[in-house]
Amino acid sequence: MKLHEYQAKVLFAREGVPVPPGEVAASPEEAGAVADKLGHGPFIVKAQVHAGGRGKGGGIKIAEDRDAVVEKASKIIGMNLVTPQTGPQGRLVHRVLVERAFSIEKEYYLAITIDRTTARPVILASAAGGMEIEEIVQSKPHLLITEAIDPVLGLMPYQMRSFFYQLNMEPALGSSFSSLLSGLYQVFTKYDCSLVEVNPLVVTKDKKIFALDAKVDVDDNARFRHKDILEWREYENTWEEEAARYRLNYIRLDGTVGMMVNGAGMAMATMDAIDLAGARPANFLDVGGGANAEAVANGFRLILSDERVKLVLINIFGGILRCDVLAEGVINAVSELEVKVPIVVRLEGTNKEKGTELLAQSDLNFTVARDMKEVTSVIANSGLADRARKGIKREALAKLSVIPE
Amino acid sequence: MKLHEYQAKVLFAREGVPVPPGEVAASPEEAGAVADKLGHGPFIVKAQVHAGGRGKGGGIKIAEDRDAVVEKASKIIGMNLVTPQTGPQGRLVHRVLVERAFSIEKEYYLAITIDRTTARPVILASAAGGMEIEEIVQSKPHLLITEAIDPVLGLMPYQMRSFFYQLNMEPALGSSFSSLLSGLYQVFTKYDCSLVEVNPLVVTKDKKIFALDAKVDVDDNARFRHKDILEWREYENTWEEEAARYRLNYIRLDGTVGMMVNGAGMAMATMDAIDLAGARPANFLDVGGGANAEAVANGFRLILSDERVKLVLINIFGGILRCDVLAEGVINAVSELEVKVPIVVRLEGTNKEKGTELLAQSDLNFTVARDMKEVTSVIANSGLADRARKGIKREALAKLSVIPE
Amino acid sequence: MSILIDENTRVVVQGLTGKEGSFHARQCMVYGTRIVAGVTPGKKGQEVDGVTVYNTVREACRAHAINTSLIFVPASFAADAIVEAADAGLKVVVCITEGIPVLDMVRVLRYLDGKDCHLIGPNCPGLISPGKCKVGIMPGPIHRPGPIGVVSRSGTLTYEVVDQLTKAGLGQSTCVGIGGDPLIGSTFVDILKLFAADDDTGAVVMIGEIGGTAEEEAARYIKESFPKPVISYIAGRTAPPGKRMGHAGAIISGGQGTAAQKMETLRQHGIHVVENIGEIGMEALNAIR
Amino acid sequence: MSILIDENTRVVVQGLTGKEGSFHARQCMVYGTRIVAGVTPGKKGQEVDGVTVYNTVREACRAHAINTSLIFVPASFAADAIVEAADAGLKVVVCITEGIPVLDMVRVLRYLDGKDCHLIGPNCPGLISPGKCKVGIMPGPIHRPGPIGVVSRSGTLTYEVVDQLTKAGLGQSTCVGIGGDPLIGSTFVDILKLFAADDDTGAVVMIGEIGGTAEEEAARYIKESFPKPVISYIAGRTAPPGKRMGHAGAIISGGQGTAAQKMETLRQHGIHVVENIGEIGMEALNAIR
Repeated sequence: MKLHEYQAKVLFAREGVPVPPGEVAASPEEAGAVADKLGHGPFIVKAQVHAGGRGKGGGIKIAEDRDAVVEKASKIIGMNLVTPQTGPQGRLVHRVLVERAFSIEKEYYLAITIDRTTARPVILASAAGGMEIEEIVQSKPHLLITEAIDPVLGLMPYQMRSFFYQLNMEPALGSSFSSLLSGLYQVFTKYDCSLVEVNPLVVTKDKKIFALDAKVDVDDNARFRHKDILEWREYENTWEEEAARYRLNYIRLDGTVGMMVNGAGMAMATMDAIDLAGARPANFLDVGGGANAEAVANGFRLILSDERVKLVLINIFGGILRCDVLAEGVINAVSELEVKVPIVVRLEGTNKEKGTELLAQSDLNFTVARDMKEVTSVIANSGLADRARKGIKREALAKLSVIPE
Repeated sequence: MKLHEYQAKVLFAREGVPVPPGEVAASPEEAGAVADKLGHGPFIVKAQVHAGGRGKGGGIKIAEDRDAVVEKASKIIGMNLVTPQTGPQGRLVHRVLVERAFSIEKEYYLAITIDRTTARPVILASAAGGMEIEEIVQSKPHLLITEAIDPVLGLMPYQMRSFFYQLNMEPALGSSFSSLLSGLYQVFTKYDCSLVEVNPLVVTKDKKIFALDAKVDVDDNARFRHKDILEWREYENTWEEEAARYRLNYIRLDGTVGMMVNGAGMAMATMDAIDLAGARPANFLDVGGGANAEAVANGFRLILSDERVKLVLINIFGGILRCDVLAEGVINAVSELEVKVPIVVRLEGTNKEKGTELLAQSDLNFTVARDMKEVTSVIANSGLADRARKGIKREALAKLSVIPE
Repeated sequence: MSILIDENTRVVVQGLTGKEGSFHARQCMVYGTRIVAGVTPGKKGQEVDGVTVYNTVREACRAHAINTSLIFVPASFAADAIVEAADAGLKVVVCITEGIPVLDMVRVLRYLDGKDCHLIGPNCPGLISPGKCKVGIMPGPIHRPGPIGVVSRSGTLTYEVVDQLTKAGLGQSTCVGIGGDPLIGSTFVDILKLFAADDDTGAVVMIGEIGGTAEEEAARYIKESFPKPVISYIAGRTAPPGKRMGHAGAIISGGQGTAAQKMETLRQHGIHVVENIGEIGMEALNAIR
Repeated sequence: MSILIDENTRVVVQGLTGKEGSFHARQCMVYGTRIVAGVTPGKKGQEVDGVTVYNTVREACRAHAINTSLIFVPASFAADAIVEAADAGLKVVVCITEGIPVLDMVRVLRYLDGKDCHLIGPNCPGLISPGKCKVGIMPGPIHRPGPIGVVSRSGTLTYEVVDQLTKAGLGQSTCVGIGGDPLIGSTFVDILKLFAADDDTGAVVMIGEIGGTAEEEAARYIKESFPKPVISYIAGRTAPPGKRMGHAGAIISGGQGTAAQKMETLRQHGIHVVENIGEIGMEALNAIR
């Protein structure tokens, strides 16, 4: 679960990490009131959306005084912010964070995440602040400093000193840097974060340290420990949220083949197979390794409500769940809905034959693929394949039921 | 640093460990006021001294009502409480803890300490409550349950369940037992304890769990982290406290040979040597491995103010500190004071000869022992040896300076 | 032989009285696995399909000879269950549970460091030595005994691959689903080392996916010291760029976590990479011949 | 040979700029020890007796070849200093500091578990391989090169013993003060194992004291597999019963921590126990002949 900058900064402040004075506002009026509270300017007005590169898209503005804050806020709130990370569709801005602006002397990068290889939290820092971590790694790898944290010990003073001296900070900043870093680590562990990123961390001209930006991802698996933070979640009415309500793992993609698969790895492999056939998936949809008839029905409804979908591919490896039960679920779901696109079904596993028979006997228009090879052939010959197909032969079509083109 | 029961129970309450309602009182009147606050009886009035077995010595009394509380408190406060653990001299009682008394259904033993062998905190529990741990180990070792705590994990739920099921507690008590046990572990780690002991832990007839008694030792080395707890320390004007003021490690013993040694191991070896010679040390006094002239002088003064001392033995292995400097320190200290008992000095290490010469040349009455063998002989022949000497020969005396007998 | 589990495997099921636990324990028993005890706190003395339930793993171990645990407890209790099993001295611990917080796993894996205990999972289908023993939730009938070791980060995708192998006439020595979480007990390399020492395993099929650098580490190990043929498949070639957080983690280990990079690394290290999942059975057959 | 330190030892002193650190570093250099760097946070670039000071151990290790650390930092920072040295890859870490909280040591020792690092101490005089290298605070001149390994929980008492050995004509291979705290890095058994493998060590003098069960564990190890003669002394036979807490700790390990019990256990395991500290030099000489 990604937190907004203003939410992340609430956690920072709780754990003693210094952030610039400021508050969130949902309207230009509220933004003005925040400016009043903060006193004198200059101020900074920052769009609160889940995407980096906000400055480039016009989502971050300096405002000299209260009136400027109101003006900038009225432009930003309600805008569709497009940044390199939002994609072309952009993101609607609901809120801005209004903060006091400072004269910056130096910018740093600082982040905490989990390193899979060592299975430990790792702290990354660089004096090349303001750049994305990917850029730092590519252009200035020698400036990236890392420390893995042993869970036996937690963050140790010597590790904080190691960052401090390698970042070449002024000696007088030692204790405020330590309390900032240990505060961030505290945030990371206390709130089960998968990422805490401060970019930039700044030293101001008057020698103060601030987390100027703040990005926090909370581990979705640890939600049960953080009910309070869960309440901060803002629903954006996306397909993904709709799917999550049915405990389906859905990601919207840009193709035309609606697909439903059980198991994330199998779903990815199916996407890859669709691609190999020269077409593109409209979505990733994992109904779960132990999918039942209800999950299948819900997933089916979700896909069919997407008007971009020109063909539905159901690829289920039955496993423990019997294929005949699954086939019934699919038949029921299709019967309920007015289905105008072709449906390709591939069932494998226990009672495969019985399931396939049920599909064939139904008066619905299913195309049955017997294995993954056939799935690829069917897609390749569906008319949705708009790119070169890698070694998928048209002849395979002959073996299959007729597909409307 | 040992805490009183009432202090330990303050820490327990802070961490959510249930303790009986009650408060400490320094006078019978205060005790009565506590009874008023608690409402109805019966009450229990408990002497607050650093010693176990208080009940046997008359330091714990049941009081049916307020008047009885005042009466019992007036008897206990100011009494010299003698228990199997205080020694014959007993301990003066300054305060009592007044608590509501409960009908007990079952008593348990529970403790947390450090196991040297595994280098981990270990939790000990037994359904044989009310007995001392030594008794449990001797008479009912099969009833002792232990769990070592891995610092990577802390106390895990499965370990708490392990205690709970092995102690055969009623299922309904599960969650209150868990919060009690995790609270105790929290006390142990948060306050750097070397011991947390609850004996007995009780289940009352109305199915409540309480820490009925509480014993907490805080690691002296961790004092710097617990300034607040340090303020609870009560000074008792002992020799040990006096010595601690000069950073000397002193323990009062019951013999007649006052001894001053540098290094704890060496001091113990010297005590053993005195014992081998048939005499008994009046004290253990370690002036520190890196003893300087000032520490030696302070130690000397402390020993001489003990009128039981009939002979002073100074045994210093100079190490880094030169023997001549030490000899000067001793000479100065002796000159300042009116010394009526013989002084035996053994110096070893750097500049030993020069140090010995200085002692010999002073007009003070030193006996110089050249090595540990001579130390033993001198003591054996000092007239203070009142027990059989193990193989220490009188003849050795001939080699030594004359000792007044 | 086979690795980790065989005819001598004796299993305790943690969470046996739950819906999933009892269902899959029964399936394992039907396959022939010796489930000898169950553990559910507070349910001591109950029986599930003739299997006695205990309050703690240690208690179960005192009453029965047990060397393996199969865990179905909910995510919030799963870390505790894993440690309980390891602390009781079990050598193989299989955790099916999905959704364990990653910081719980940080501590669990640190705890297991240097301990003589193989953790499989979490968030995995478990493992099976066909014809001998099944400790997991995979459908038994698609498996056949044979010379192929299978190791995979995926669930149903593994069934797909195994099914193709079986249909191609390639039976399996042991199939291990190591799990899809960022932090797991046994890695590709850990399992490959066991396959290296297993006489019954002649070749290995390795199924990876996007994220992390486990496949790259496996590639290096295979090139340096794995003595048997390896056929691999990486899922997620067309997946949209993952969460950035995954990146930051992978960057540290010097990778990006993309399928393209993994496939390239595998090929560079001389490992056969299958592109079309539909062909993996036949390609394996050809590669091994 | 000799154990842990010798002519190839190259030392960083953590806390070099402090009073104790600078004094004892100088003494070590006078003895011939190669002190190549110092560490005091914030004092980078300073020099102490010609030795350059760095901010961190890793920084010092980048600038110099270092394999050993000698720690003099205050108790509240000492656990951090130990871990810093071990994390920098140093194989021998000697911590003189007295008064480290025991729960700090619990974590440090768990951290060091399985790491290729010998921690000596804390609260110890350090160690010396006479004629080769001294990494500690003991007086150098009382030592002589020779065949006796000395291992001791005590400080000045070790000097006493070494002095007697030297006077009896028994030189030492290495003398190790393992420290007097309840939790220490290297135990008697750890050091005995090194002496067992050291050709230059012909016999060992072991100095124990009341508290814990380290001597009992050493006795069992010696009887089972230590191939050289051991002469022992236990201090504290007449000490009044210790703090009860010490008892509870010792009880877990099945002992009482008394000197009498230790001496009896040692004798039962065939180890020569000296009763009179004044005789240990001569008794060692007789026992070894």
